[in-house]
Amino acid sequence: PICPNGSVNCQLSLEELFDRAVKLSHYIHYLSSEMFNEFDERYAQGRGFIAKAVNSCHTASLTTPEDKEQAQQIHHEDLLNLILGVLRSWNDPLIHLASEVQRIKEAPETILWKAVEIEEQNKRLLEGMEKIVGRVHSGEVENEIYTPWDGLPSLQLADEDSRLFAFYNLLHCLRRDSHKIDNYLKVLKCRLIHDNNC
Amino acid sequence: PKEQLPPEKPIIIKCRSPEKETFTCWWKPASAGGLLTKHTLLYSKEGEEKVYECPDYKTAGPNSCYFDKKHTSFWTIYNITVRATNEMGSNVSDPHYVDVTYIVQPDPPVNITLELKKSIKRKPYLVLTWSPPPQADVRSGWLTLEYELRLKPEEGEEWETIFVGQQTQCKMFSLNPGKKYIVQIHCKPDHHGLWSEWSPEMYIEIPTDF
Amino acid sequence: PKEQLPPEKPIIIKCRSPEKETFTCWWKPASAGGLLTKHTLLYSKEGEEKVYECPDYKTAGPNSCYFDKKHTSFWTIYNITVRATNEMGSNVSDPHYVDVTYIVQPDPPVNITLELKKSIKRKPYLVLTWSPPPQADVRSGWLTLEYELRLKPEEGEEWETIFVGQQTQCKMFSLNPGKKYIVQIHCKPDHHGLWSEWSPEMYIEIPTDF
Repeated sequence: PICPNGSVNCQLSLEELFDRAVKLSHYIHYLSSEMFNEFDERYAQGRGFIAKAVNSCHTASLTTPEDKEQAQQIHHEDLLNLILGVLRSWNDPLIHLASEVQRIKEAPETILWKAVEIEEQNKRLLEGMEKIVGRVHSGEVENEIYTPWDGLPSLQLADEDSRLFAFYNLLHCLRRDSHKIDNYLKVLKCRLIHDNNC
Repeated sequence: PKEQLPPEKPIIIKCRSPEKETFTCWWKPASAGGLLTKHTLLYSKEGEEKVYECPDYKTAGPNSCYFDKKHTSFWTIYNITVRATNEMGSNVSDPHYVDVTYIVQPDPPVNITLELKKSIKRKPYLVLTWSPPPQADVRSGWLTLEYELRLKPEEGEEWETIFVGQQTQCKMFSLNPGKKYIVQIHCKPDHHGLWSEWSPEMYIEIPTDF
Repeated sequence: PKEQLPPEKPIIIKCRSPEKETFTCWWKPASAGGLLTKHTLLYSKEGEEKVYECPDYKTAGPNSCYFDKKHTSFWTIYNITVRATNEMGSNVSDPHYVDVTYIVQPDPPVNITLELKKSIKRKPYLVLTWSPPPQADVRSGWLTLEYELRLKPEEGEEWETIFVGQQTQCKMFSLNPGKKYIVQIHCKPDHHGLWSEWSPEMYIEIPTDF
């Protein structure tokens, strides 16, 4: 039963919070990956977008771990803050993606639905991460990490090729960043909850 | 005239979520000695002092409170009470603690089909297939379901239950030719949550040459 | 004498990472009309102008380049080319864009064991268990593997595949008593990467009283 001794410290355990965060980050990345693949197959074939989509994510300025060693050496509070920073940085673009993607010619229902679902679930994961950080943080919460996004005009360009590349790049970055978040959360869960013995 | 009393203590019956996105609570109204009694559902979230009132008393019918997506968080434990009030006074239910993840009860599986498979080398066998409930299927990956089926001879008493994990099909070898069976399937979220209702009874007849 | 020409264009065949920590690329050497031809792998990383040369041509054998941990970054696009040079000139392959995140192909699972479980309430069932490939560090959470098993009756043609997610065990219920089955398991990183080879074939015999 939930809260056997009434409301005395009746709260979700850190393990429960991490379990839900990982399940949610896994789901968000699964959706982001599917959406990118669908868009790539339908709109990007033969346009050489991959070569152009280099180093152009709005979150590139956030120094995030790029291999296992870096992910294991970074302090968990710093990694949690980084995850929060990346999530916050996607709030704005996801709102616009969900609306702008409706204007793509013959955008299939599956892409439209995923854009809305990802926006909703990203907000939900942000809520959960703020709760986890609140639990784990020893000291004062540092200044909020966040990188602004100024990509809306490029999603509304008249030239179709440029506009499609802007979408491609945004979905490529979403796939990459959501995978980072999912991976870092799995590392943190194994470190903080299972003593690196997942 | 009948003695007029404050209402008795209302009882919260249960809370359920069909797809881990929204949830509903139902209560048994307090008997109120004939006086007009008003019920109010109040809730607070773990670690917060603030008390909120039910956002929607209508959607899920009488004596219920519906929490839509905006009001449903699965990062917290809800402390829910119902207050019954009439002109003689009021009474509050015991607190009911809710963690949305634990109250997920999906709808039953759908599209149950049966196929007799004959193969040269092997004995013929039956393959039962089904689909997840529509609401859950849309969220594949977010809501992972497990299935269990039960069958019994039409005139039999005892069900035989078979747990099939996350598969949406099951092969059945040892059935008696010429016999009629009843089959039902239900499902549950993989970790926490509750079994759905059983699907409607499905009748299958095993061919005599099976 | 045969006409001496500059080498043709070399072709980068593939790049693979076995455990999401290092990776290797292989190329098909350019045919070089009998002249001594030298191959050089060059690469640049996303966000950097600098061009680097292959750090290790030896470890992974001929016509290969091995990137150890220090030279392997994730979520970064590598732009890789191979140049073939002989005394008549040189030729460069098409650029091969690689993000190591998407080329992880683990080794097969190991330590596959089978156990027959008899329980009072339920029908007896089989439990198959296995371990992740030794090279893959799943304990730290950096790499998460998913598993899929396939089985078929010994003389059967058709495999039945069962996806079991991240678990390292599988309960099997609907098997034919007295029958011999072949079982294999393979694994893949969650989300991205390629399925490993299948594990060696394992034979299991279902007891007649199953």
